[in-house]
Amino acid sequence: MSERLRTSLGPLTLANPFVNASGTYGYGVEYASFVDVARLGGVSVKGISLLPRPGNSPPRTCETSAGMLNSIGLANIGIDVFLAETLPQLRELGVTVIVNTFATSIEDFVELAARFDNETGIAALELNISCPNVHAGGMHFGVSGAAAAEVTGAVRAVTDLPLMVKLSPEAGDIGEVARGVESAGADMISMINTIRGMVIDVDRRRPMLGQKMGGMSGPAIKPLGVRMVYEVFQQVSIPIIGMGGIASLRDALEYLMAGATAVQVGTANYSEPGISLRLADELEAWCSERDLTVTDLVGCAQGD
Amino acid sequence: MSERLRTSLGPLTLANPFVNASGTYGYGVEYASFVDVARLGGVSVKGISLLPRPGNSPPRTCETSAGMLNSIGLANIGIDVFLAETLPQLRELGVTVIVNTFATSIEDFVELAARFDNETGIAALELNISCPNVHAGGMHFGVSGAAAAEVTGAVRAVTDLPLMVKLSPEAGDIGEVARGVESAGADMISMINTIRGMVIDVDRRRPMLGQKMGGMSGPAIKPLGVRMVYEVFQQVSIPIIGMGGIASLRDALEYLMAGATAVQVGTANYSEPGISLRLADELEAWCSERDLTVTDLVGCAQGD
Amino acid sequence: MKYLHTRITEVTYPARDHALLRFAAAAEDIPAVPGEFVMIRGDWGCHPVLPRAFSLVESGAHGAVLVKAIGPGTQLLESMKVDDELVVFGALGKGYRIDDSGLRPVLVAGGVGVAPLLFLARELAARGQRPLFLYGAGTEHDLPLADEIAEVAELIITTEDGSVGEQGLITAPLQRALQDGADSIVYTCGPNGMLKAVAGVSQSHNTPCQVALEAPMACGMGTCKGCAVPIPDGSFKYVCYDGPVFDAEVIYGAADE
Amino acid sequence: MKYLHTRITEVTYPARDHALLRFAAAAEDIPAVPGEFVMIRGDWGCHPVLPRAFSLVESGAHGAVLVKAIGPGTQLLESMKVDDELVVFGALGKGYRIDDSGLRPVLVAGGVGVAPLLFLARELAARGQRPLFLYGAGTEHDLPLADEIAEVAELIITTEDGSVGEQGLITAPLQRALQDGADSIVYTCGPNGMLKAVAGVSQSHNTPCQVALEAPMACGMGTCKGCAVPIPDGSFKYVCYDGPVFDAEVIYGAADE
Ligand SMILES: Cc1cc2nc3c(=O)[nH]c(=O)nc-3n(C[C@H](O)[C@H](O)[C@H](O)COP(=O)(O)OP(=O)(O)OC[C@H]3O[C@@H](n4cnc5c(N)ncnc54)[C@H](O)[C@@H]3O)c2cc1C
Ligand SMILES: Cc1cc2nc3c(=O)[nH]c(=O)nc-3n(C[C@H](O)[C@H](O)[C@H](O)COP(=O)(O)OP(=O)(O)OC[C@H]3O[C@@H](n4cnc5c(N)ncnc54)[C@H](O)[C@@H]3O)c2cc1C
Ligand SMILES: Cc1cc2nc3c(=O)[nH]c(=O)nc-3n(C[C@H](O)[C@H](O)[C@H](O)COP(=O)(O)O)c2cc1C
Ligand SMILES: Cc1cc2nc3c(=O)[nH]c(=O)nc-3n(C[C@H](O)[C@H](O)[C@H](O)COP(=O)(O)O)c2cc1C
Ligand code: FES
Ligand code: FES
Repeated sequence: MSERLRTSLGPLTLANPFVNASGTYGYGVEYASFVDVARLGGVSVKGISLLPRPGNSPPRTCETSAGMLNSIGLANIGIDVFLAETLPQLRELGVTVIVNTFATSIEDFVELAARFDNETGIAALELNISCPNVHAGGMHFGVSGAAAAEVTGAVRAVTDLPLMVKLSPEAGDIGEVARGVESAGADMISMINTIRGMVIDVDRRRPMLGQKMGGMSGPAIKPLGVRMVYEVFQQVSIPIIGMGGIASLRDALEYLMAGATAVQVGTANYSEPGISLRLADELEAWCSERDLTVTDLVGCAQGD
Repeated sequence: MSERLRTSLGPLTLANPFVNASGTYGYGVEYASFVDVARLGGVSVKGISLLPRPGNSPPRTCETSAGMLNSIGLANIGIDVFLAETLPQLRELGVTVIVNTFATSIEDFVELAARFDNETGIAALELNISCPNVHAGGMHFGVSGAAAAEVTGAVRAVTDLPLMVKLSPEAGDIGEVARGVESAGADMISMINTIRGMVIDVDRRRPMLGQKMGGMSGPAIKPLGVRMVYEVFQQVSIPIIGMGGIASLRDALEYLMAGATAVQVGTANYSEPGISLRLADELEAWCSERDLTVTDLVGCAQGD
Repeated sequence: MKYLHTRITEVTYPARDHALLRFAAAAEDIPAVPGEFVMIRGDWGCHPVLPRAFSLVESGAHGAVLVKAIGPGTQLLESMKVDDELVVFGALGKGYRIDDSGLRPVLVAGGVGVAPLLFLARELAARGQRPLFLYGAGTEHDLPLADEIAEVAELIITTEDGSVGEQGLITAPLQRALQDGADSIVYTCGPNGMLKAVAGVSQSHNTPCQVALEAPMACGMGTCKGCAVPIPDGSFKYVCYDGPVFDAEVIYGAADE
Repeated sequence: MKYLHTRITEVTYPARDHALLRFAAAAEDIPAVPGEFVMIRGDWGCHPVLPRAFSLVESGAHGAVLVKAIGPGTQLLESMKVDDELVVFGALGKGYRIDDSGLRPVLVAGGVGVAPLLFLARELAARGQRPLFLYGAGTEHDLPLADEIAEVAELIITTEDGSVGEQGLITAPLQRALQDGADSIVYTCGPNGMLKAVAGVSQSHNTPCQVALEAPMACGMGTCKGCAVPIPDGSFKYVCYDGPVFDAEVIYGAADE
């Protein structure tokens, strides 16, 4: 891949703009036998918490029109196993590692960040703030600018890693949340996380998922993600990593043109685990036909 | 249609639970030559304002994965022409008329409601509160419980018509908005309105719609609507009319089982203008096979 | 206006990426005049959600439409087979108002704009006229139904690459035709840029011109207010029920010279 | 594990609503043992978004899967034709661990559960064994591949409506078979209720039993954590990589009598 695809997100530079999204690519290592994972722009690993988590009661996934719901419940191996076993493998493979992490209290977020800060081989930290804040009545950190800024600021104080905060589309005013995390020291924003939905099994007359609700992802939510990236681009000056429903070059271009400096690919990995590399190659061809770089595209649909 | 399908929404009783959604069925009269519009549960007419409105600059619609965006801009004939010309035709046809109405100030909402209150042949008033409140900095009435309650209460004071308030999925906390309109005197809630999205034309490098953003509707948003109806059902005791992506009997059943007492069908009318009557017949058959009434279904997926 | 659940009775491929779909109309026919259109959808599940607009190429006991595959909806239609289910809603809109005062008909088609104009040419032939038919395309593969046109009209073809007919744009033979002095009327359908150019040439020869427009549509019958086109006075016309056929001045304004 | 862009090379319809799809494997074969599966998707656009899991009926130079049309994904697959594109990802999971200590193999299939068990029966036949194959269905139309089974196994069929074979559930002949004293091992695949019943009967005869489970899957390879099944100790197993084949005790617990 050429210089054309290189994209710079403040303290983080990626060889190409395609990162695989957290929760949809495991820890990346599982794919190494048949995908050249080092060539990916990056891999955002499955969200990591202080303790391992077994996840929610099944069923945990179901399909919706042009999308899916998941209620995995952030099942993960926990930070100890991740640092001891997985991170060394990722370093070995040469993967650009974005560590996605989550907690239900600010103290836990801080503890996680402080521990990751001591490690080598982490390109950036991505805070998933779409979790209920157990110390603040269960409202999730991602719905208000103040709560999001508080957790961002606390983490910023303990790490020099490039810091990415992942926004939820369920915020009443996503621009306000974006401004909040920027002012608290985030280096970049990733967006959007899933939006909660429900499917009812009309034969059983009960919600399809064990947890009743699940996060919606896939092509169905793409217009929402593109709109929000377009809006947030006008309100912050830190770079944005756009995601939600990307499954083709055209989808990725929409996000870049709306204002994203890089993108993440989630659900589409399930049908094609190598899709990000294919899209990177397609983007390379598209750009060189037009003699453009990725940087030229960022936000180019904003003009009128 | 039999008694099984009859559904009661407080002061409003419908012969069957299928109402055609505002903005997707014109004023209803246009379909009378080939759909038996009197047999519909009801027709929610295109949103009516004090003055006629020409609408937004085109293009005004585009497709998304399993959905569409529209930025019609609430083009409508205005209340004078509606009352003078359209309402008499609807009365003549025997349509159960739900008058959808919108304004950008509380005074205008009140004036509209007061004028509709004097008319015969209106089964219910539906307030579309997803419009920017020009007197409150452009934030739309539907995003906060307080703003929604204020406009509901003001309208309630001037009309005895059954009052339905239509909620926006863009509220940060839709339950709070629902509780607000209930406490302010709404007789029922309809939900969900569209959620704003964007599609970018990557060849022109500009948003596809003339207004850039548009409201997303169709099957893509169904899981969002079902989830929100399920949530709101637990928080209010007034009846809910569910909508968003209904295109089959199964979709309608999902909404009823989640907690809706009736449903509205929007986007699906474009591919089949008689779909609501077909679904009513299918529901009749489904219920009689199981010896159930519509009322038995309402909220039946809420258990445990 | 009818809403038909029907089936495809015949499919032919008059040019690369084009299919001509014929479907059974109801017991009574779909009555239509040239320029009227139908909204069509297959049994596609949830995507795309909207039906698609197509000009009728013929009406009566069978309807026929010409489909050019350019996006998801037209690709699905182009790949349909005999006996596949089709939902057809129409005929819709206002077609060409056929002149009966003796003007010479000049039909100007670009691309799939040929569909309503072949219908019109046949209608004129049935009335004993042999219209002049100017047919422009990018290249030789984009000229579906040219043979059918030649049966009922005097056909002049232009292609941008010169692979068939004259090289250049369709406005060149139009200029010549309108210069020859005969009192004419122009009926046209094609891409927006071409329509505007054809209207301009017609206007400069004081020749009446009717244009058939396209716009993204949802309902096709005037209720969604989606298919707006701005007109010179700042208001909107709706393609699906004010049109799709308009007098050119309505859309582009009166001559300003 | 391979990710193949391939094409359908043969389609047959072994029973109503069932299709047997055969596809070209890569230059090297897809190696697989019975019980392993593949994730499959056609060129479907945006819906459904996820691939679907299917047990391999055979592996090698060609792969084959049996598809029963029950929802959107399987309907699309069931209607595919020779030469259609197929994306195949596999082989995945852990298959049956074939006993080589001389136990008599008893295979118990319900519905499409026949797919991995036909593969297994052929594998056993290749090793010179002729297994007992108990095959249960609702009615005569739901017994795909029964003839193929009869070639390599001793086949007993039950249908709930008695239209073919014995009337009743498959557990009846299973009871009889395990009562006859021979030391057996049970391999089963089918609906959840049936698996549990088969495991129960096996356990009551102290017969080892391997069950192949189903669960909704997204990734098929252990990364999404979607396909969890709860096990008696309160933790989860993942069907796609701990299974799909499990020793029955792992899922249902050890005998409590
Ligand atoms: C009155 C009327 C009559 C008509 N008659 C005919 C006829 O007779 N024959 C005929 O073939 N057509 C006709 N049309 C046009 C026809 O309706 C359209 O071609 C059709 O609706 C296209 O649908 P689609 O799903 O294939 O493409 P759409 O998805 O609607 O896309 C149309 C175009 O937009 C592009 N596009 C889609 N998404 C994006 C994106 N994100 N960025 C950039 N570009 C994008 C596509 O590539 C394509 O070029 C008529 C239209 C009207 C209004
Ligand atoms: C390891 C493994 C191996 C398998 N092997 C085979 C095999 O060899 N052959 C085979 O045919 N299958 C096999 N399956 C099952 C197969 O994967 C499923 O049948 C398939 O995924 C179904 O996909 P679908 O899109 O057709 O149906 P889905 O949409 O996934 O639906 C499945 C069922 O749910 C119902 N449903 C959908 N939406 C709703 C709703 N809103 N309310 C109520 N019900 C609803 C559908 O009607 C259908 O009955 C296997 C599964 C696994 C995990
Ligand atoms: C099964 C699944 C698990 C996910 N787990 C996480 C997670 O652990 N942390 C996180 O930040 N996002 C998680 N996500 C959200 C994705 O990273 C992404 O934001 C979302 O799916 C939208 O992108 P997509 O439409 O391309 O999938 C998960 C998504 C899916 C589908
Ligand atoms: C073209 C269009 C116009 C609409 N106009 C209105 C309107 O005037 N007032 C209103 O309350 N909702 C309006 N809506 C929203 C619908 O009534 C409905 O809430 C929404 O489309 C979701 O339902 P659906 O997915 O079935 O279409 C409009 C929707 C569409 C697609
Ligand atoms: S397409 Fe709906 S008004 Fe014209
Ligand atoms: S299907 Fe993803 S972990 Fe099993």
